[in-house]
Amino acid sequence: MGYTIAFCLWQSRSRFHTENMALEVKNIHCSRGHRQLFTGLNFSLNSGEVLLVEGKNGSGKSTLLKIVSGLRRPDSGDVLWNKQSLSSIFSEYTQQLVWLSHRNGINDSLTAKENIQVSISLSKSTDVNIKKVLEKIGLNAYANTPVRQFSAGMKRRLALSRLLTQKAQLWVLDEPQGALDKAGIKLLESLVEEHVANDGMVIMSSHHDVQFENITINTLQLYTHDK
Amino acid sequence: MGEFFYMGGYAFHVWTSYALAFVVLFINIVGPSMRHKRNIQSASDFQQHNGTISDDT
Amino acid sequence: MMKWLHTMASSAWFYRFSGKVIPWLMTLFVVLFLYGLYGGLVTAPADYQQGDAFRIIYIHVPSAWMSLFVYIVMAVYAFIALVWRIKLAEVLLISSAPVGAAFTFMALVTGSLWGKPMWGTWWSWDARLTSELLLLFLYWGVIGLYAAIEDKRTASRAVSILTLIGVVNIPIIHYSVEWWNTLHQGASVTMTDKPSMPIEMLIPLLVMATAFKVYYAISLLIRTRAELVEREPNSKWVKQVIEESNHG
Amino acid sequence: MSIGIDHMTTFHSLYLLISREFLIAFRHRHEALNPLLFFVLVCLLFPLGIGPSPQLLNTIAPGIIWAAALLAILMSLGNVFRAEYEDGTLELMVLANQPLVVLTLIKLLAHWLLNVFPLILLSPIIASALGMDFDVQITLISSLLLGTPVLLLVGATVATLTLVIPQNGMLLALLVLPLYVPVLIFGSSAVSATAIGMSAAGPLYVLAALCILSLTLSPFAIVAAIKTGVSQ
Repeated sequence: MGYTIAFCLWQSRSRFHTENMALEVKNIHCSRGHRQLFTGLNFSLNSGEVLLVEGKNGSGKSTLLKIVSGLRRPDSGDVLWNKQSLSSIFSEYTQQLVWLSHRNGINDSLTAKENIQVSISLSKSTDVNIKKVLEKIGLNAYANTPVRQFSAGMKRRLALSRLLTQKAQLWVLDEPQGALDKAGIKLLESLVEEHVANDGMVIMSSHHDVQFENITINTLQLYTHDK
Repeated sequence: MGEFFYMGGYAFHVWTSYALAFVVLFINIVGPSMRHKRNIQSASDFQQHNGTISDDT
Repeated sequence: MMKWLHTMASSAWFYRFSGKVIPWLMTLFVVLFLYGLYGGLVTAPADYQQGDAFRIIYIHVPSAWMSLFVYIVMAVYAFIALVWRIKLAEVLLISSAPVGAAFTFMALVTGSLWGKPMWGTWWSWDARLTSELLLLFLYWGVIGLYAAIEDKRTASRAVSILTLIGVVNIPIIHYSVEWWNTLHQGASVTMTDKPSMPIEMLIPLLVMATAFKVYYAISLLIRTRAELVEREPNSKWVKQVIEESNHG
Repeated sequence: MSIGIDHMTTFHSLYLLISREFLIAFRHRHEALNPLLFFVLVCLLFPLGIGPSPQLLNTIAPGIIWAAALLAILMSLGNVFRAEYEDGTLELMVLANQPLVVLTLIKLLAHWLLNVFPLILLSPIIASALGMDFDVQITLISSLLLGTPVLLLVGATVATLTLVIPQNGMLLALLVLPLYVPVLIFGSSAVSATAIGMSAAGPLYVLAALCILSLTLSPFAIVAAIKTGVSQ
């Protein structure tokens, strides 16, 4: 409990813009090879909301999140951030975005601390206390050990550090619980809750059922098209 | 007529070049047409199996 | 929404349009090709130096021109495909590569066949032939890269970038090989400086060049139609194509 | 690598990214020798294959050294962005608040300094082993300094294109070698021109022009290739 309070205080001077930012996905179509992943998909995400993307394997969850993050363009249709198309405001959009995919974005030959420093320099985040972040994700004992020796769960926790180091309003998380242990999933849920409480937005895909207390969760079901 | 085919002593070079041209030009039309037929056939099998996506154009 | 329709419609429309155009192009090609052959083999007088061996230029020179022409056209398709992401341009790009490679191969073999009587060896490291050989590798590179990537749209974008890199390098390669050739072999009589040809020699050459351009269009359209069907096997317009081909 | 937790200016973070490259290379220093050993071995093949006669070796030495350097660079191209692609850092680079072109240039500069520059330092030793005298070696080094960036930039572009392909070694060579021909021609002819007493200014200027051309064009092609690979 102590952690969450400390975290809230630390977060309270967060720099989110006051006016209501929204992510809108307008009628996007995407196919992979001959498979029609999704057609005419429409949804929007406002601050203070969590959107859970569910679907069987191969239903296009990761592809959809890649499109939302701007890493991949839809075959047609558009993704709007603050009413502007991603392609036109991409550099501004990336400042407001944290992306977490199956790949952790961590170099094995660097230590945990160095990996965080790299992610800080990539995202040009300001005034980040690495020690505090490491404590928060429970890796402060391994600050200077090369990540090669980490377990998959520890690597995933290190990837979660980006949720703390970057002051971004939109979190796009592709199966964030992958390889996390119970405590890790608890940590992830508390982070999401705090982020949403500070009128942030989260769009995430997941297999396990996710328990969030006192926040609204809308879900988006993706269907595979093979009959 | 023999004189024509003799090609002033270079019969081999001239006629091989022209033969090669014919072969290459022939292959590059017949080959793709057969591939086209094969694709139509595999498309119809695919449609029977997976049905048509409803993007009426 | 328009963009989706645009890309889908254009493939269906293009399939129909090319279907109608190909027969006309075929007849045009046959007429031009036969006229060029007749002109080149029969009416054109023998060359005072090379005798009848020079008749090989009626295949060699047009295909050499075409090998370069097709790559430049591919670069235009690549640019369109990269900037406007039009699926049709991607298909035209990848369908042109084998035709370009075929022309380059023809130019190479006929070039060495033509060189044999003049220089006594099959391969004389002539500047034109050497850069033609490197161009053939560029074509094989494009075809190889496309075949190596499974997802067709990613493959097309990668191939578009490679084609643009290639088209920037073609003049550099050509110039460096020319320079290398003159450096090491001195300015021997190369194939490039065609003697000022009398009219009755030149006409068949131009006719053959046009015939090859028409031929390129035919082979390209056939390959494009095959690729379009392969890329969208489950679309509605392919369904109609299947029905027509069953009754036809 | 102690860094203050103060405000992260662009320069500061870019410096940090360069030191990241060196740090990773330092952690893999056992691999640092590979391009060098490969370069020496390839140079060794030719005398063994052709025979030790100094006069013959001297005439073909420029070609040998340039071909060996070219092949060594080709071998090292495979892992230009491979590690970043596989561990996900490439996705972060695309979505970073830093211009991707700058990140690419940093990566290439580090790769050049770590894998290519040592070759140039080693080339005089090989050159003298092949009987090349001193002033010719000066031209050799200057031609390598001008030519190897072109090899790296063009090669890295094609390597990034083939990132999404699992076993791309052979295909990468097939795609890249035709593009390497101009640099090989001008590089080795510059050196052989000095060897026979002619001035090597011409080819060196052309190499410099190619260097600038690829420095201005290739980064944007690499960025396009990265974005294509990442969207897979």
